[in-house]
Amino acid sequence: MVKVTVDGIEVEVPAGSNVLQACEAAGKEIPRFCYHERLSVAGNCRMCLVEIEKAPPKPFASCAYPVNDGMVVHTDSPMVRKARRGVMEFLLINHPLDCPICDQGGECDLQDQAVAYGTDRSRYEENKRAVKDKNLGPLVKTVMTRCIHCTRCIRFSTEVAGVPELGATARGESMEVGTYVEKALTSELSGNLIDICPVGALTSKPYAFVARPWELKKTDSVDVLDAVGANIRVDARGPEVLRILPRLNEDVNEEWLADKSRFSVDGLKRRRLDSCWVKRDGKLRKASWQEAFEAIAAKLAGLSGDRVGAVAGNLADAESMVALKDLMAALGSANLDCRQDGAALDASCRDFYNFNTSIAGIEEADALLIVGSNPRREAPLINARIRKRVLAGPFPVAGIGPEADLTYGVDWLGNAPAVLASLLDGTHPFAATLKAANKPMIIVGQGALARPDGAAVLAACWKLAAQTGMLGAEWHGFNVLHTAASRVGALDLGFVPGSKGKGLDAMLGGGVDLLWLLGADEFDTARIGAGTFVVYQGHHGDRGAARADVILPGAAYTEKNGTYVNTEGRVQRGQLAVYPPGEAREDWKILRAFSGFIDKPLPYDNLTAIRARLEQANPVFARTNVLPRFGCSDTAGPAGEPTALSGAPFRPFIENYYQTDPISRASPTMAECTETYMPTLRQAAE
Amino acid sequence: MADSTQPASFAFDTESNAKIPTILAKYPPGKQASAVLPLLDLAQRQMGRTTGSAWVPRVAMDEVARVLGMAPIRVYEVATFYLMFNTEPVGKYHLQLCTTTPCWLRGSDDVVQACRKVTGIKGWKETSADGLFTMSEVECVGACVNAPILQVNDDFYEDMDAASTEKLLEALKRGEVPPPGSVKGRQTSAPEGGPITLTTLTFNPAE
Amino acid sequence: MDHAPRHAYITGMNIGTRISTWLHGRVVGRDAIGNVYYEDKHDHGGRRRRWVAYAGEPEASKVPPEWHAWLHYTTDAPLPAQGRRPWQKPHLANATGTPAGYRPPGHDYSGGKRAAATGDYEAWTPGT
Amino acid sequence: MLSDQDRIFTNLYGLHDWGLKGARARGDWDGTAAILARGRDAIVDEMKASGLRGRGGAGFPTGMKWSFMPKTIGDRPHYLVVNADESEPGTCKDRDIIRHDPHKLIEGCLVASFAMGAHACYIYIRGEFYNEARILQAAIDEAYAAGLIGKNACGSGWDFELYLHRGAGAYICGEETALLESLEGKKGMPRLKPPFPAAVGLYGCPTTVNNVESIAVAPTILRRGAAWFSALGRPKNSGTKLFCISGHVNKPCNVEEELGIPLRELIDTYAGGVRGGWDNLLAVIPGGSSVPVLPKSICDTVLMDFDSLREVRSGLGTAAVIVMDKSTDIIKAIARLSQFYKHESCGQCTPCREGTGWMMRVMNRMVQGRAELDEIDTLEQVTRQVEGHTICALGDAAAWPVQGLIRHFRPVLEERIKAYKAQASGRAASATSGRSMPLAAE
Repeated sequence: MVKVTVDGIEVEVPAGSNVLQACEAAGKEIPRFCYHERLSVAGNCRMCLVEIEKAPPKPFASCAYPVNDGMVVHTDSPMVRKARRGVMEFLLINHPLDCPICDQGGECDLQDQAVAYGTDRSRYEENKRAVKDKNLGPLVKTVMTRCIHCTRCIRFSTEVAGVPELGATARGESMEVGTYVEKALTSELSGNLIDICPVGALTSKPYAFVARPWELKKTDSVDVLDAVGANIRVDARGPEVLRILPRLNEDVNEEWLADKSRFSVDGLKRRRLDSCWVKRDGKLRKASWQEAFEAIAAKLAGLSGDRVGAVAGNLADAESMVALKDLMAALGSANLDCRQDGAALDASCRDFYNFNTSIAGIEEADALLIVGSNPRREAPLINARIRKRVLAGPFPVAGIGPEADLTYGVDWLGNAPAVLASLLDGTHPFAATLKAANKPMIIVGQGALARPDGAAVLAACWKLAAQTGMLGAEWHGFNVLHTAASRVGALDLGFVPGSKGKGLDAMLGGGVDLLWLLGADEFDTARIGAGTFVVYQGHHGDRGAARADVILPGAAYTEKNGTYVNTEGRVQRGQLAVYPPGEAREDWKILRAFSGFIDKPLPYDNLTAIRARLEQANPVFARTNVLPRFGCSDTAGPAGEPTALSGAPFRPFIENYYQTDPISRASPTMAECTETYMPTLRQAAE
Repeated sequence: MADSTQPASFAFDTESNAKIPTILAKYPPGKQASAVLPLLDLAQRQMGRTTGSAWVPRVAMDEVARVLGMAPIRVYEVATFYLMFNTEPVGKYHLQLCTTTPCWLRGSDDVVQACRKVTGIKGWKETSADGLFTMSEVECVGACVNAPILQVNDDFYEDMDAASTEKLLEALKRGEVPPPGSVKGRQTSAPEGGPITLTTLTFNPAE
Repeated sequence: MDHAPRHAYITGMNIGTRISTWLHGRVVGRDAIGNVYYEDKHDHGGRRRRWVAYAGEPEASKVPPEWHAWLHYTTDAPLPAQGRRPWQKPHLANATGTPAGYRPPGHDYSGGKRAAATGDYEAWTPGT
Repeated sequence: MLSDQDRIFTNLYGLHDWGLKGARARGDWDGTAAILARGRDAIVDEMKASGLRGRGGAGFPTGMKWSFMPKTIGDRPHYLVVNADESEPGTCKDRDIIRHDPHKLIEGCLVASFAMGAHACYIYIRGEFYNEARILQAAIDEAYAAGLIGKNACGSGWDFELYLHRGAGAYICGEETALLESLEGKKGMPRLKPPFPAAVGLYGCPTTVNNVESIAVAPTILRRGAAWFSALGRPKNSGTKLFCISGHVNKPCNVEEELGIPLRELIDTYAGGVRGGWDNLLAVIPGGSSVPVLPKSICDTVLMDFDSLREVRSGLGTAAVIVMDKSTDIIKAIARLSQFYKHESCGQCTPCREGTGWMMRVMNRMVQGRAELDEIDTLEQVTRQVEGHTICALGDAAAWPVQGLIRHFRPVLEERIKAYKAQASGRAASATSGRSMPLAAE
């Protein structure tokens, strides 16, 4: 630790810190544009100038100056103030000052800092620079005249996103930031460019000219479009969600957000289910809640419990799933399933289906094997974490599965389960690498499990983990990477066939007479038996609704207070930001109302009560947001024969990153992304 | 960038390829990105040799990026940063006129006028109708005691004035390339009329 | 110039203004809707005060542009009423807040159906 | 006048053979192995004792710079990088060294590399010096062939590799860290300091960057002794220096002279005097474009060395003397330099990127006089806002010429503005004489 005095306040900061960090530790605000905690230091905006005693009598850029013991820093001396005013004046002379028509207005670093540190007028009489706008694809809008050349976007795309496509061409005043070749950025994290741009040069294209930040109601919530559980802020105006921004959570998403999670919001306004529908004479007709419940109750009458089944979808909250499970129990049914993709997930032990290392734990690991997964598409934020770890130092990464560009170097060992076998028997050289590592980890994707020999692959991976020292008292290196936000919660609640219960396959093809789909759209509905009465409860008119006999309109994730468990097993709560449209209601309330309608009332009437029920169902729901890190206490493996591997190659689990669920499929922005990026994604896969 | 002048493809030819290993050998292993300037220069010279217009099309930048294992944008950045890489086609004779203060004091304006008169070019970075000449304004080329300088491709013509400029360009039009150096016949950077220092020294090559 | 009656009955003047106008005012002219324009008849040095007595309710937007310019000392004399261009429409006072005020299409009082707005969502119907 | 025997660059004008044979005749490569045998510390101490100050512009003592390199070679190799990116307007001395005395430079590279524990040296030559680079490469090849460099250089047991790297047209690459960036294949954007190149330089290894002239004089100093070198010139400004005299003199030329020679003597003796006589002198830029201009009153007496010129708030820089006689439009001369700096700013940091353009535009108006009187003060403040706030010294270099102009030639600027105003109002009067109404805006 090093002692530094900032404006008379003595602080201790770790050696190797820069002066800016020391000033922040002392509670002094230092204006900055180019400096960003998660990017390399550029030191080019010159806004963070401070005065340092016993150094040459000139201001120093605090972001790039290392601290020394006994250093005395002044952040508010006349020299510093003068220097900042000067730099601010320079930044503004070629900045268009078009704040009234700029989307960044109100949340613009330049605006704020110009007020705080600038002068009230400009002495610049010449013509301002104008720069041609660049095309960065369907998500990021550019107004390059506003660019102040801080190069944050260049550093972000090169360092964090791992797609070195942005650069600054030409030099001096004519320097321009862009791709030079005018092509869309091939990153799933491009939306973050909008957040890190300190001015209005990079703004959101779909959100252009939609709203001002002060008009918006901000609600903290959790993203459900992948299983990472990124922390988000939902910005709404009136009944409408206008945008979604990331929220800081060092353990999950840091401060980034994947494009699908950020830009699918317009999907929340399309293809919405806003009233009940009941099929009469082979045709769906609008109905009241009463009529819809009557229709279901009529069908239920006389059905025995084992002829009723329920499937939980990928976006379902834990509250609605526990309510549905309880309802099914009340009806005498154990026919439950949440694994629409047929993945051979073993719900018997939490270790078998969690991302046990935790996302932040990736940074501690020192070797990685990826099996049947493309984290870049399945969980871009986890991929960014892996890339961060790769950049930090030696980190051998190997993959079994279809080759893909993951933005970092991966040693592709081959695309066959046989490679797994050779790792298990130690004949493959990478087995030695894993064994030699102190904290090795394995990531098993859904692509490895959603296949006939999935259980064998899972068991083989566990066995490999056990053999290579991944399962220790201090370190848990076995990870299942999910793609559905509801999946871990459903497994925690035991939303799998109970004793003598039927799984999804058994329920299809006439296995049950009444099938309750809770937002389940990700399986082939044609496999449902022709005579099966389908109740679809959900928020979007997608595959499930098209097959339904009764539709109950539910709430999307921004419209309800819901609990979600991410792939790590972290319990997080989303909050209601806007009310559901039309007749739609929060899902657990629909189930509670129906249970009352058929005189089998569920024993909870409010959110507190149903959350108490969740805790009762599984104690993990008692602890939200925090994730206690445990080692592995029991190395006994999941059911499945590790040697019963088939010869079939692994297949990519997600073909199109941009459209994986009812919300993103309804989103015009995601449709545009698909059109723009699918060719490149295809090429990358080939 | 959808410029019709951009060729569809570029590959280093045999002559260039022969030079690449020598260039790469100068830099430590893993630091082959250092060779980006020499390779872009090589590409530009190859274009000059094969098409008569020494410039670096985008496909050539991509090829350099491929050879050196760099991200293409890093090569685009470099190619646009350095002034000697022409990202647009140029004439056979690239007239680079220094107009910085030392040359300007010695009459570079006259040289510019003379070039305009002979070639018919009006603005900077323009190419004459016959495709022979492109005029560029360059900053100090580092031969100030022989100002003004007119650099034609790689060669410096020194101590220029309007008359000698016209004479030089006429010669170039005829396809003759006069020897570079002072057109006044000065001994390099010595004062006009011969050196007044270093006159007392004689050297006899040993053995 | 149009010489209006010296003391036209102006409803828009209160008693103080009326006395002040009688004491100091010289009528300069009146416009198409009957507003009367006055100028101080005494020279106090500097520019002379100018004011308007409204016909009917006092409402600043009733002043047409040609007199508005004069009233605000932009021109020395009111702009001529003759020689109007075909595109110059008759001046209308601001009708906001009155029954004649503009109402957007779809407003409850203008009876029409509301056009689609940004807060709307698109509901699903079977077969889409 | 310095005697020819005390001149180091004996083939400055290329009268003799630049090749190895000619160089040997002039005394190069004489006893190089013996010099190396003195050991690292002895060489560095000798250089320190000679008082040689860097010839690239900043005037930092060369011996001290060499001593900053780590004493032992760790797991990172050491590098010497020679800065031959000579682009400072007015300067053309390194060009003559490279094309006429390349072996002095090559020998210097060997000696300096040895003194710093570097086994490899890069010479970064500006791209425009194509023909010069060919000569230097030929000389390097000769030296390799003769075993003077390469494995066991000169039989000293020291392995030494020398590479030539051509730039591609960027003044900023003359800044040492920008040069290293460029050498690594990136844009020539200066690095943040600290860390300094001696700690983290080329490829992250300890590196020293020296000017061509600083390196090329080293072997001669070591051969003839520090005492000889430090006896020349003035205290703390010892030795000889190549001066480039350009502009309005009768016979522009390069010449090697002692530091501390009076400016007037330099111009009169070697360059044939100012055009039209000394009294026709208006101003001199004494050290390349980056240093402030000096009016005749100062030029009458000033001595040409680092400290004397600093005293008159200018600098020796690269000792490139740009002479301007009374016919010169001094505002335009400086405005052209502002254009130069605007053109050569790398664009990395804000004050330089935006400030150089601003200065150029105001200066261009000042040339015409199309400005207000108080804009002179504004311009001065802008230069102060650039100076000292940038990553590298280009911002300072862009500010100083303008500051020098305002300091010494403010009346000229004011006069120009007044004249323009008078002319403009005259134009306005004559243009509107036929009309009764004046136009609102002119």
